[in-house]
Amino acid sequence: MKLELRGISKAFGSFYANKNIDLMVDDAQIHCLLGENGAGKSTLMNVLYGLYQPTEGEILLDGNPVEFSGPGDAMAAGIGMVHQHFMLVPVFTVAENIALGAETTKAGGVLDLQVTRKKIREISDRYGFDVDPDAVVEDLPVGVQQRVEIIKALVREAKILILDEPTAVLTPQETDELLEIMRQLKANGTSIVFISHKLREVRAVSDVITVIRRGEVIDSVSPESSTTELANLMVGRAVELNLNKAPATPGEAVLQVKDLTVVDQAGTTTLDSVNFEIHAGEILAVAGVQGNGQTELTEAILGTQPVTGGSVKLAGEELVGKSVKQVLRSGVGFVPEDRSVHGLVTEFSIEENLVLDLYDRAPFGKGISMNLDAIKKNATTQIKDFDVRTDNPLNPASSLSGGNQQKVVMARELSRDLKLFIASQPTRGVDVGSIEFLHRRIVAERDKGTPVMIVSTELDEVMELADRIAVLYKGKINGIVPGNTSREVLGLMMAGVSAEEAAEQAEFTKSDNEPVEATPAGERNEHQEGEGQ
Amino acid sequence: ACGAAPEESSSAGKYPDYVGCIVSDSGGFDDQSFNESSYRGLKNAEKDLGITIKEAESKSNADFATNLQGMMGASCNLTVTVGFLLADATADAAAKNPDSHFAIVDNQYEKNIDNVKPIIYDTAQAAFLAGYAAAAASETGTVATFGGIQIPTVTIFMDGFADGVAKFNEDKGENVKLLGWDKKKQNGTFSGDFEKQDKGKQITKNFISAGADVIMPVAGPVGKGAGAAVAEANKGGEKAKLIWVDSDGYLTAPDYKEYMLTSVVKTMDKAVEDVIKADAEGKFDPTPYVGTLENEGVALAPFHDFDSTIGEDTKKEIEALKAQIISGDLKVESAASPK
Amino acid sequence: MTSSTLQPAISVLPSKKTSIILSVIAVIVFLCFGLMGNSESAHFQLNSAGDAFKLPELVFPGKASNIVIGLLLLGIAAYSWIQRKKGQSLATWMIAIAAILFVLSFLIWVVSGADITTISLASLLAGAVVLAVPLVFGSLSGVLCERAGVVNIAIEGQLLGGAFTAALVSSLTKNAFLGLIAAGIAGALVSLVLALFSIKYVVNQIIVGVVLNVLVSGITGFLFTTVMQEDPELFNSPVHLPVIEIPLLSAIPVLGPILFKQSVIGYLMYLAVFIVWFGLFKTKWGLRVRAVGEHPKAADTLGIKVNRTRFWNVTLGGIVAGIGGSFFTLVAIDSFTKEISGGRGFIALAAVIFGRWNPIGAFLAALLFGFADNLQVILTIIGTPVPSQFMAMMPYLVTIFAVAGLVGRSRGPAAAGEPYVKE
Amino acid sequence: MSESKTPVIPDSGKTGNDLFKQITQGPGLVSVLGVIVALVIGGLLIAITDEKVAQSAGYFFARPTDFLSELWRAATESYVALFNGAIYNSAQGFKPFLETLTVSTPLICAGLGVAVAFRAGLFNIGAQGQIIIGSVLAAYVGFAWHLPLGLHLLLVIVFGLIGGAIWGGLVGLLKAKTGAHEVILTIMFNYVAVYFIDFLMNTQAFRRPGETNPISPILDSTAVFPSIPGSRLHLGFVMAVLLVILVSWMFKRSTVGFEFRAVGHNPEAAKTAGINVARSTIIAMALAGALAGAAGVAQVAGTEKVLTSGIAGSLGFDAITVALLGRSTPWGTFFAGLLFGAFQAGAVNMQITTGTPIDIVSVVQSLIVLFIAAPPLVKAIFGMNRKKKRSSKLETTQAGAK
Ligand SMILES: Nc1ncnc2c1ncn2[C@@H]1O[C@H](COP(=O)(O)OP(=O)(O)OP(=O)(O)O)[C@@H](O)[C@H]1O
Ligand SMILES: Nc1ncnc2c1ncn2[C@@H]1O[C@H](COP(=O)(O)OP(=O)(O)OP(=O)(O)O)[C@@H](O)[C@H]1O
Ligand SMILES: [Mg+2]
Ligand SMILES: [Mg+2]
Repeated sequence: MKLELRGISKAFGSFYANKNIDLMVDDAQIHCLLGENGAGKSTLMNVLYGLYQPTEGEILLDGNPVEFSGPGDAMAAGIGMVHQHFMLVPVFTVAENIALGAETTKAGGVLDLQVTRKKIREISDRYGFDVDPDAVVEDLPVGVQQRVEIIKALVREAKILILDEPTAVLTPQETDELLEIMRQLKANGTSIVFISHKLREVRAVSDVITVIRRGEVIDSVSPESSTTELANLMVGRAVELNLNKAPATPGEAVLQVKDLTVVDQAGTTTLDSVNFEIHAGEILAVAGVQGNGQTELTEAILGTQPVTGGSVKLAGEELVGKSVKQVLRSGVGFVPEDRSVHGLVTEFSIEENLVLDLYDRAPFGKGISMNLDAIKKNATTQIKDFDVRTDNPLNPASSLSGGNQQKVVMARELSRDLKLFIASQPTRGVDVGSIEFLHRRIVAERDKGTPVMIVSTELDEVMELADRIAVLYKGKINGIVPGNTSREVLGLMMAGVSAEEAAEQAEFTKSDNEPVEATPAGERNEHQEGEGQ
Repeated sequence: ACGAAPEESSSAGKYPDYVGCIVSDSGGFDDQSFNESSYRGLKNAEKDLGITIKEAESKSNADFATNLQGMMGASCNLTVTVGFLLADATADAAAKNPDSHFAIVDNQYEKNIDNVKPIIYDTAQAAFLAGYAAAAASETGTVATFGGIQIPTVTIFMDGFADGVAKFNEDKGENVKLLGWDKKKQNGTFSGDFEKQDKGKQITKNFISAGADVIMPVAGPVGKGAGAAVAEANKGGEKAKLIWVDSDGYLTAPDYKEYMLTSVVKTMDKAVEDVIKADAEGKFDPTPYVGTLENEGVALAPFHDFDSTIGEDTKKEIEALKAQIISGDLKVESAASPK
Repeated sequence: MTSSTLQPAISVLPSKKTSIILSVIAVIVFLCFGLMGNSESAHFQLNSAGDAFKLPELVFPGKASNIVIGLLLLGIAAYSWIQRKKGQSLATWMIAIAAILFVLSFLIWVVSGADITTISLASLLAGAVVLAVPLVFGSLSGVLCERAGVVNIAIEGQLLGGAFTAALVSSLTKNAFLGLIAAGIAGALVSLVLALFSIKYVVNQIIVGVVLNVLVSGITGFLFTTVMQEDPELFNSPVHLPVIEIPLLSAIPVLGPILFKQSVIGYLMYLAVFIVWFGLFKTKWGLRVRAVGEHPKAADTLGIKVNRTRFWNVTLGGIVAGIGGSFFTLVAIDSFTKEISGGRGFIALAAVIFGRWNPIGAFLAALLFGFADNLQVILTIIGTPVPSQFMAMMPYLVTIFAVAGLVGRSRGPAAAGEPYVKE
Repeated sequence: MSESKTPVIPDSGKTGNDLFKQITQGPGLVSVLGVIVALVIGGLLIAITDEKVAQSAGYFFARPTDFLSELWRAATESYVALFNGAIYNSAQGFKPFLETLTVSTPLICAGLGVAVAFRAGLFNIGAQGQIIIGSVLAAYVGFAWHLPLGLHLLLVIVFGLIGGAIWGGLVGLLKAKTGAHEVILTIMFNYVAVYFIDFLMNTQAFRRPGETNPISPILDSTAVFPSIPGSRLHLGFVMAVLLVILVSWMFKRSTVGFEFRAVGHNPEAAKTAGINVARSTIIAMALAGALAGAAGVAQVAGTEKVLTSGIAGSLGFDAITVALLGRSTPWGTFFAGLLFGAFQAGAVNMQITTGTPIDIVSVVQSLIVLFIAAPPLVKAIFGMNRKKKRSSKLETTQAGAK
């Protein structure tokens, strides 16, 4: 189906999130929207999906103007949307989630999930999804949940599919699979609007790229444009994509993790005798498909995850058995993977969030009283330092965009003297401009001599930052390799292949199994020196 | 909405300038118990003597003093307060307003206060007769009683009732059982409050299924629950009877009159009216009024519908017991009796 | 956590809590109820008046039976420790049996030690159900509202409003069924205020609920004094709903009176529990309601009208609770008095949570409460040495024990309490 | 709490217990208008049930002015009486206002208890039980021990606070250790406290010598708050004000308050930031209990001077409304407590002089809370909503997020 947006504007109060936007999506086209955090991409899509009413402008489908009073209308017109934040009911099964809103019933309104299950299997077979209709959604990995979202749209026979940042939480493998699915859908005649901050995949899959800045369309360009061009268009200034970090100068091993084992309440071993060290002044990146123990690893070090066995020594001091507060006090900076759940109290002011784990320490707290002036002063400095975009430090953190929220967490954790810095998914959902900034701060911390541990499912990020890379697979370390190891080797290792075998296989298959087109990251790796091991 | 407009008129009674006031305890004036009876006394005085009345219902203990203070502002000649909970507040108000008169129902001070007349009852005397009657009327050989909350004004009924049953057993060599109250241990069955009528109903059903056929609830409105259970049992073919307390239930709880064996009456309405009358006539006297069988302050109500089913012998025995109690030959004692 | 991608490599031992509780219970039964127990026998009558056939009285010699039960429980406890060593947890039915054995031995212990050593099991259970009726309706209202994402603290007000209106209308019309219908409407009116303020005006749902209770209590109290008390004959003499006996079936001992000898409201209760359960978990309607309560935004993106769904569910909840309230004045008692619901709405609220927001769970929780409450009464009747005030605490202590000891953390509908505001 | 860590990205940081956020901030004018609407509805209720109004309605066509004037009279008379009883009357001057302060003292204390728990994400329905246990301990110290002036009152206060703290803290402990829901626990603990005090009042230790009724001895004169001569206003009011200041300080500038609020809004983030959530829950509930216990102290050492089983009245439940009306802020609670205190003090006078049943006060009080909490409704009633429909909606959702 052909989609046309004409002169769409959307105002929130006096603020225009979209200004006079024109957009044409052709039949069987993958049309990508690029833009900074807060540029107005999601807003535009929500307008298209009937969740928001446009302040001005019109929507045409195959040349006919349409008006949606709600998502129901949009769905009926053949539009499907996979939201940035999944719209799945966690406690429902896959079949229930997919049936919801378009249920087939027997007499008397009694649910007939059989029909839904059949449809799910049909679609799964067609696109090679592996989805169990009776699995409970909250037990599923993110990638599978995403497929459930796509099935949801397909079951409703969407001719136009909106994918809002679908890859932000996916692993590289999952991302590749998704891109493949998108191509298949396109081949079947579905039009796709695709939103992503990851230029590599945008270039790999789109037919047309439209760049949005501050609510306005800046340009439509072809996927042949270079990443730098795209980034500059988005941000409106020249962006330095290559980090060009200096080689690490590792000192002594400061963090020593020995035989760390975690067994969760259900009896599953999520971390199995993990051993590694991080030296002063080096970045160890932990790579792996989500759900292989990364979360448990960081939380076990922090102390929010009970440890079954093993030891974690920081500068010779045992951390296992200590309270979270003691761990933080012994000099650990911790950026959790989900900022809005674990990193921030979104109802608190930015000011308060900037001292969320420092409130009881000098100069902010003394005994049970707090020094509000010190907190205010701290906020002013940090906001300036980290370029947090806000007009008032007393605004609630919820008023910040994702990228700026991340900056707040990062600023807080880097604002004190650290003996160890741990950051999980430090740039998830963050636009290129902010990624650049945050990466520089992480490297700066390394250069101060702090051991740094980065957990990321983003291979680009891992390769960008790491001096050494540890790959987690099913709760075990499947090898620790130098920072310049190639994507292919890492990908294989993440799938459980040992480091040596992976290196061989990668060499062997490199030419005929390219997942996506060659990347600038690959080029960059070449001029990075290998360290460690 | 049509009719003639009334002529402006002011009704003139005997004592239009006399202001009689009442402050309830937290039970309120519709507690089917002493607040209600006392209030009725005041209402009667309004009707019979033409006095002006003012009332203040307390929602909780915190209101007592405030209410009394309010009454002082309303220039009451005599203020009736109901229940021991108001004792301190009443004494306090009496001390601060030596020219006003007070009457307090169901409370006795250790030392009499010059402008407060306590109205108290030796309820156990009448309850004793009820216990005897219940034991005599029981066909199953089991009778029962339960209270609302374990407080003396409640347990005094239960004590008297227990003694009456015991007396019957002793005199007749029978073994009528009493459920719901153990006088010696001062422990038994209570509904826990004066609100949950359905709980009272359930308690009574349990009594009936444990074999009791005469039940005396001492629980204010919760007694109605007992009435409902007894009515239901009778409709189901059982023969259960009820003994009402405070007022003659045959008249005040007519829903259950056909099951009303008798009632243990405390004539608070009369006492209150009498005190007001005396005061209006300028004959206030602070000596405690103790309602007894002798002065008919407490009494066993008529058997009404059951009159014919109670044997003449039994009636005679009850009369005799009453006489003995009045003469002092028979002492009915309860930990809760007035000193 | 996406641990489902991982195979359990080592399995950890199940929690010790169950085994410890079982062991403690077993020891108490064996030592305190058994060895140190009373040697009198405990008699349990199974028959009530009107039963079709007579069942013999169950007689348990106090000491001996409890020693046996104690040994059985010790066995179960030991087995649970063995199972735990093997890394397996005890089957739920074994825990259920242990619980039943414990209750039985407790009953034998108190009854054999009381002044009267006979109790009627039939009336114990029948009474438990009767005491539970308003609780069940109240908790169903809670379930209906909370499943749709609206916290309903106003159950007490709905019950009270239903009781008052039923009494008034039944008195005025001399028709109990009109009273029943009016009670439903009254409950719905209370709900309407809850819905209006919490859904349309986005006022905190807990505030509205708490305040509604006060409001209904005030209005009914005010009207009781100013209207009903003025002429009780006219305004407060409700005609009752008849008790309908199903021939033959109602004569089955123990079960008959509970299941087949009920007022319309009693039958409605069983029906309502089933319908709400079936509706919520088996129908399209229920799927949508639960989606709205768990993730309103997701439901919205699928074209489900979130606030409309909430609105109707809250209203429906009000109707259910209103009918439950009419039980007070149309079945249990012969007239309305102030505060006749006596805090039962709050117990119902507890039953909602205790029953994990499931209609059947809430029903069982309400029954447990009714059981404990009625047992408490019966034990005071047969004469226990425990002071009456402590006996009265029993249902509440049982609930605390059950919730803290057995149930623990419970997860309600994720969006309950959160208004849904659409841009 | 690993089970709640699902891979589904939670929508905008769902915090189910975040009560405070939703408590909206109505501007002054709208609040005043809300009170007026509530008073008008209450007035109508009074008027239509008034006997004379009904009578005059009976001959409405014969003399309609009667009906209208009676209607007006019935409604206003009651409120004038209310005002006379709560604030000022010509006979006593502002003495009634002192009574208002007296009545509001325990309401403020208990309201603070509810508010503190709210801010820590806990719904404390248990103020009733906490007041009871607090007053039991306070009263016992007050009548059974005989100590010098100053020390005695101090110990009465301390024990009252401890009593409440134990009762609240137990709930916190059970919740922290077993995960049981505090709503169930507090409801059940209320009942247990009620029967417990019933039991105590039947024991020799708590009963006045020579008295068969369940009423305690009068507290020693060294154990009660000094009061202003000629009124019931006692020093407990100052205690209440101090507690308001203390709680206010705690939330604004203390680490404990910071922890409570963090846990209240987002326990997961609090845990990650090193805050001991279990400990915070226990302390918050204990503190909430202690504040409710202070209400118990105000009762036994302030106005009542004896212990009876009805000592808590309905304070514990009124406290919830007070805290909610005060938007769970300390000073908000203070003023809400004063408002409710005025209503309760005035209600007495209204009842006595006009015979209006006291229940009308709870009707008006609850209507006020409803209307103040829903500014858009009040605006709609007064036609203030002309075009800014959307912004009013935002106002309600966002205002609390401070
Ligand atoms: N409901 C709303 N009310 C007011 N402003 C809003 C609302 N939703 C979005 N905005 C504003 O609109 C702008 C566009 O937001 P939008 O979510 O469309 O950004 P985006 O391009 O999707 O960003 P991201 O890359 O972070 O997903 C932002 O500045 C945001 O602050
Ligand atoms: N009701 C609202 N009022 C004001 N701003 C809003 C509102 N809802 C969303 N926003 C803003 O819209 C922007 C985009 O919101 P969105 O939910 O897409 O988060 P995001 O920026 O993509 O963050 P993340 O990547 O963490 O999800 C943010 O700046 C957010 O602050
Ligand atoms: Mg977006
Ligand atoms: Mg984003």
